[in-house]
Amino acid sequence: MGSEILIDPITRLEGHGRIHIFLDDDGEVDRAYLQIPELRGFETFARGRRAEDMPQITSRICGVCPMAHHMAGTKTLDDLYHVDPPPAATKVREMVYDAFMVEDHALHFFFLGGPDFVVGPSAPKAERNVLGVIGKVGLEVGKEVIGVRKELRGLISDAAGKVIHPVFGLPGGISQPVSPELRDRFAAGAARAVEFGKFALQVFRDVVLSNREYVDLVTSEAYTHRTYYLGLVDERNRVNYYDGRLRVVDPDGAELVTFPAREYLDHVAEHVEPWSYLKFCYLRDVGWKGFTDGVDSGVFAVAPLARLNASEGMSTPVAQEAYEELCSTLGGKPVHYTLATHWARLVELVNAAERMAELAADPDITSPEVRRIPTETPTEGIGVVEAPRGTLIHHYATDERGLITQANLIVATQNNAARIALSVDKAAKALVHGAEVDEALLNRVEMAFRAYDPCFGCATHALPGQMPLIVEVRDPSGTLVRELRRD
Amino acid sequence: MSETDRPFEPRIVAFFCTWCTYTAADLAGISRMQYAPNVRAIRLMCSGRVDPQFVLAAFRDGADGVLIGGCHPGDCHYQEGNVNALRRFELLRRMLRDFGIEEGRVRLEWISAAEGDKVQRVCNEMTERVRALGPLRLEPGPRRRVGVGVVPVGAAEAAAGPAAGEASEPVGVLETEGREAR
Amino acid sequence: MPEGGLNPKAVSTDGGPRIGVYVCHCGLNIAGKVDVKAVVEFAASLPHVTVARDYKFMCSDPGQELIQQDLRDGLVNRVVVASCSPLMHEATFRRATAAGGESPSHVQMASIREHVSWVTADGDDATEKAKALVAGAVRRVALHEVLEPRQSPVRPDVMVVGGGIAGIHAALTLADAGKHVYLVERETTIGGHMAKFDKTFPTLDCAACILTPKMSAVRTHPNITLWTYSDVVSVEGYAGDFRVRVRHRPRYVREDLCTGCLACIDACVHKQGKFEDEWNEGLSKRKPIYIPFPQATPPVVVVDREACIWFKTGKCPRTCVDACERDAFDFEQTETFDEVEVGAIILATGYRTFDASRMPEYGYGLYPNVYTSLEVERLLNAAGPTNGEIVLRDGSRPRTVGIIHCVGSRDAKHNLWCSKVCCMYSLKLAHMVKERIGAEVYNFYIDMRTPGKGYEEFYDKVLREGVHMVRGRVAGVTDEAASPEEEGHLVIRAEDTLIGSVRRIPVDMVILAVGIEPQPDAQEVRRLFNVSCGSEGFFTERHPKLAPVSTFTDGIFLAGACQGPKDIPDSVAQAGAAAAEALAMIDRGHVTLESSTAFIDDAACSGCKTCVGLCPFGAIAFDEDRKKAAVNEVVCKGCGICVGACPSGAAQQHLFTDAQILSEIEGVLEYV
Amino acid sequence: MTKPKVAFYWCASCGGCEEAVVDLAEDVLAVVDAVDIAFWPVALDFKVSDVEALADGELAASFVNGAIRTSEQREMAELLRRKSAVVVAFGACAWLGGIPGLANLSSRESILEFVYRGSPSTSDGDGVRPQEETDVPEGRLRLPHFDETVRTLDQVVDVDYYLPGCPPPVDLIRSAVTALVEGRLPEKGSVLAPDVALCAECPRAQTKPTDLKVTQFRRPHEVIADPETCLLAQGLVCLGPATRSGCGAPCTAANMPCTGCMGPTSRVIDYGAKALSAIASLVAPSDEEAVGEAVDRLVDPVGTFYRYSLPASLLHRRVERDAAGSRGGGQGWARRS
Repeated sequence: MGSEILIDPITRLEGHGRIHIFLDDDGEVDRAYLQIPELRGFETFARGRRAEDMPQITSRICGVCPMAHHMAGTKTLDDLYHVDPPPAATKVREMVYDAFMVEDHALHFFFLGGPDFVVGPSAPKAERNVLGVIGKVGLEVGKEVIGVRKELRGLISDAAGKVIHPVFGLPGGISQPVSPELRDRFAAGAARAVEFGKFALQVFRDVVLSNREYVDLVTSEAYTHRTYYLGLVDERNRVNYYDGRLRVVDPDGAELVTFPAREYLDHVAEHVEPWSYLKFCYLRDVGWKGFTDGVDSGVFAVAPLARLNASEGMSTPVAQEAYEELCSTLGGKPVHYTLATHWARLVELVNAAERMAELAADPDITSPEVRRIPTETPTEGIGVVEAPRGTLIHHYATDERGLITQANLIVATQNNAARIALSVDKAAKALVHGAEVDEALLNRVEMAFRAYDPCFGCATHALPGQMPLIVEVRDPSGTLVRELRRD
Repeated sequence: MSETDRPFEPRIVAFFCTWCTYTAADLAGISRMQYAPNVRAIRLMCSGRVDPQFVLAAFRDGADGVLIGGCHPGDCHYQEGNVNALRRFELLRRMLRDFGIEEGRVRLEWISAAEGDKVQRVCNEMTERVRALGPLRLEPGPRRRVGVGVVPVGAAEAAAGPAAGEASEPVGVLETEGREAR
Repeated sequence: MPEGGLNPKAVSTDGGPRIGVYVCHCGLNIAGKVDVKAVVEFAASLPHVTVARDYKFMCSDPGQELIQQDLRDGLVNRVVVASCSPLMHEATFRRATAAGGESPSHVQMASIREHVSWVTADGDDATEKAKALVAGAVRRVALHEVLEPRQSPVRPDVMVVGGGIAGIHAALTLADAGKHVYLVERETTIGGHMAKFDKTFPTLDCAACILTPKMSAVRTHPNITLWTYSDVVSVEGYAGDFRVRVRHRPRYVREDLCTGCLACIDACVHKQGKFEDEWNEGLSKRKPIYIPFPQATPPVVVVDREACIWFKTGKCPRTCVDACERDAFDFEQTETFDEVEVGAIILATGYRTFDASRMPEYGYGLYPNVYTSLEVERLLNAAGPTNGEIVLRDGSRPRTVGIIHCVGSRDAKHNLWCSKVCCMYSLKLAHMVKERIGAEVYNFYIDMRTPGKGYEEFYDKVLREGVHMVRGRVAGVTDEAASPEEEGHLVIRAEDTLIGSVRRIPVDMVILAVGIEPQPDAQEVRRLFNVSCGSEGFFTERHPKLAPVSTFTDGIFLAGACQGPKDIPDSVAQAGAAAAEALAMIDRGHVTLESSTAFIDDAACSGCKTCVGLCPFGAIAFDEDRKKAAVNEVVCKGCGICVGACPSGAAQQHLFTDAQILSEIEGVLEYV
Repeated sequence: MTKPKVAFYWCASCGGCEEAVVDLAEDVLAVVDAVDIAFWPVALDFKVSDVEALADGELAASFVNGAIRTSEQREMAELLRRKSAVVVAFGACAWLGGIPGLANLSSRESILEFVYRGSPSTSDGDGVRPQEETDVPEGRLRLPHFDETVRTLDQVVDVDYYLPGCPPPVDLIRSAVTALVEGRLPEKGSVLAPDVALCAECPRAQTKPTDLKVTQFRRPHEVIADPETCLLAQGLVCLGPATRSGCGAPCTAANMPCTGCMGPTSRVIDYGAKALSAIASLVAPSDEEAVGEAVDRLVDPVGTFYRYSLPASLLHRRVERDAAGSRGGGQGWARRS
């Protein structure tokens, strides 16, 4: 058999992944596998817990997007207890959630994924991090990145109790109303976030779009897949992160189906491979045809770019403008260029900021009526939100005392898993030739999925951890011809 | 003792209040009532002193069962210490069940100072029940101690707390009949 | 230890623990079962153990000397004694250790007699268990803190509850010693059961002649405050400092004015008695205003509110009031209360007699001529309903009398115990009946129990007087005649175990020798004073032999039949003993406080208040300014309820800290 | 003077602890000034090889978050222990096992069974399961084994200090790092937080009656809690009395009960047992039946009282009673010889 390259792990993402590249005798990539080597089993130990604790327990699936799990869990409790929160509760939840989208997207663009572009895919790795970004765009900008996140996370803490692992979600509402004083601070924070979003878009234009090399990279075949796209949309088919119906478009942009989260089992299924703990989601309507794209394959994508593709636009002006610019620049919807996800992320950042401002201005937002006490016996509930990294579905069943008997979780990166695997294989095949593998090349392979901002911690509900990355290149006889450590 | 070289003998730790159950155990002795040697009684002033930590610590340290004995309701020397014991026990019992520990391994009994025979009966019953259940196979592992992190399993002097390490070697003076010989 | 996990006092003042283990043979009580040598060798191998010895009797002087010598030689600074129960000798070995110059709190006992050698069949098992208990004690004592015994002063006054012969004697003894005594009696007069008797066995001297002088002595004694028709409603505090609240029920006659002239009784609109006279066991009637008996103390009349026309209708000329020269009447009287502080309390609450109607086979309540012994005592009493005449309810004199012993006593269906006095008073009654009216007397007994000075002699005397003795339990009493000669008589059916046949004996009068029982409210009283009692209801003494008049609650002592059946001499003797114990405590001037009190690490207390409400004695105070809870170690009784509940481990208990108990747990499991 | 070298590393955790470090915000830059971060995979591309290259004990301190469930995690913990003068267990998972420690209530098998067969969205009913070794046409793929039981950091390596919280409060992180930089470290084994329970800093504490008795416990979704009154006094199970302070009581401030993420004080060896004892002591009824009914309302006691500390508890995990072995005498493994 041929030689192997093992990329283990991938850095600057939450969670834990491993790429296994097999070379044939000619040194060409035979196949690249993305393996997720961990598993946690939150669903299993959720059994027997008190349903009302699930928003706090599941938020521990991921400390980077705890609000997404907390909110999905809370919405699931509404459904479980058959109780509709008062309007103020729903609006506060969405406002807080938008604040979270902004700061999380900012984190990814400037700390995790962005450095690949802002600093450059070939830049020395010691610079490909937030400090490098600060070096490139200036300390003031760096301070603003940190400052905006700090302000927004402060607001989230005050409204939700804690920013990392919020506590305010309860079936039928939230634990406390928003005071007028806090509302004003949300309004101010939103205004600052909008400006920051505009600025971030400008950074992207200046640094990426004005750079021929980058644009070619973004639009190169190595990073392109023609798949289905899934996202949450409002009644006007605009992108929404907190609530709505799930819409699927095909590789040509035509609507395949739109359905409420309660019907997710009819449309989304998980495929198991023996070589990864991560399950691969696909569309039941189309079916599992293996790791391939195209209209006949049930493989689909979620997350920012997918949300834009699955929608018919943004709900706010500045974002809508940016959305149109993105579509026209990249040749119209659906946009199949994986790396464009970074751009889409900034479009969403502005959108969330604008939406946050709208809600902060809503007269209901400071109403003391933020709870309805459940009166019905809990049975089964399903809740959905758009996590920064894509569609997130919680599904619980309980006994009559409200103790969990079954829990099922489908998280963003699982939805993306099959497409990410495609990206890795394709990128490897396009970029790796023979045993001569260098740093930058490996980084470009990593970029193929870092763009998704994948959270394998979430995906496997696994215990994330960082592994040293080792590339061993062996000749067909299996003897080591070269070792590259990219710990 | 390693129980590989002998048939399983349950070890049961008992927490007896000094006024009723411990006194009843004395009465059982005075009355020469024979019962299973498997129960090792620890004397407390009141069953209300029993901290659920004690029960878990006993299991962690190798007990197969834990028995708590107090005065009958209304008879507590401290008015309602035994009621507090009951409140904790009822919740602890339920929690241990969720831990997969059989109900037969923990027991709360009201035994008055006059009921030496009940001490005999309860100790025998409990020993047989736990014998039937077999050894409590807790996953081995260290245990946390008061004020310090974890101490390796079986570090004897660890329990000596602050004095640990200053232990003087036992000189083991073994004089029969003490100094009378002199 | 980081962050004060353990009681800071846990380390002995002179460095690490050096533990001496002393294994007692207790003759053969322990050594006969436990391999003492093996236990000693095992003990010597335990951490911090510097000395391990065994000895025949550790509690003996030479045994204690062993310990003290090792302490003096500096070989040990902590002591483990493996012997009998700590309830037996812990105090002994604490004293010995203190005498050896070490803190008395540096002692721990392992009960390898009561808990091991006496209850374990197999010797090897016993030895193994003994090792485990010793290991637990060794692990624990290594952490014992230095505790200096704490003392609190003792108030000089004493309360005696119950005005029977025991209470009277105790009160007088203390008063004569110069202590002020509060004597509380719930009836309208003191005297108790003894005051109802005519004569006392075996000397046959008249009860009134020996009792009434003591009763009046009580009334006139400058050091005695006598509260009759009163009862204790609450007791707070602790040995040396009890606060007792006493309720006085209204007599509607002022005690300080009434002279006991009894003019009011004659003047009552009721011309003669109409209400059951409790004092005479219902054998006579009294008026709504009455005095139990002429020598009642105090000699103050009382108005029966239930019976008095004035109270019932508000319409009554109240001739009684007019008759009173002292204007002693006060129909507005209500309950009043006194609260007194005393150093010690003596319980002399007495007994009740067995309710004969619980044994219907004996026909009490069914046949008018079946009497209880107490009723007959009243009949015989010159001050009784018949002025000492033995007549049946129809006024006739019985020619044959049957006395049935052990009624309610030594009976699996009722009371298992022997009431101790029935045989003797039955003989007394037999003698007096024969003496007074020359009737034929049959005594039906199971065993004749006459231990005591002059008792057996009295039995002989009665036998010689020709009283018939039938040995056997009586099956029943009936009025159904089986033969002409039984007609018109009560027939006692009994198996005569001496001649081995069932006999039917016709009699005119049956006397049931009812046994002694605890007072019906013994349980309430026990809780009120926080003493314990056996399952039957008699108060439990601290030790049946070594502390017969003490209770488990310091400062509270027992006298008389409330502790168990007693005759008069025993009651008086015990009352004297109780008085002496109280005197000793008062004259010492202080009591040693509970050593195992709870304490709260102030720095560690979060002010969560979990402990405050849990304390049954209100010993934990919460400081609202500092937001901390603190234990009043004088009030604390050392149960440790608060410690078991304290969620952050800030509350601990001296000699029962978490660390000590956890170490003992590990000790009893670690090695064997 | 040369800046002290420090490392941040995550084992079995959610990444929240890393976020908490990032939340030092501007202070991140200050920290970067004060210390020399030798290793921080989540944010910086430094390498394990750099760590291996260090002399033993050259790292002034390693902050390790997350519990331990795989061999890789154990090896990293051991490596950092070797290279560090001081190892700090960072956060509830490293100290006590944390929420992932609740996995000790399930067997590894039951987890695999549900995820790859039982789950309603899993299509392949044919029981395909991830294998530790799989032969694919191109060669062989391996997956690491994951352990039956979640362990705390100090159950696998020696730990010098503990930072409590899920995640640790920013102030505590700051003062810990400062203490490290200034060399003002307390006694080994210390938890770097106040050693007093949460009530000390909860503004509601003063409204708690001194003689509180609860006749009926309530669950958070069953009652709209008064924003000022002690939550226990409202019948809610708040674990503040058993839990360390230092977090500033954000949960009770948000009108939700404390669930105990800050762990026990130094005087407690089993958080859950102590919390249980305190809560049970509030039960109002006295007779057996009524007490039973009252505590029956305290559903899921293990999940409630050991939410963050199951692996650190005296029992460590649920006792799995496989038919074989557990019954017969002989090889009991709780025994010591």
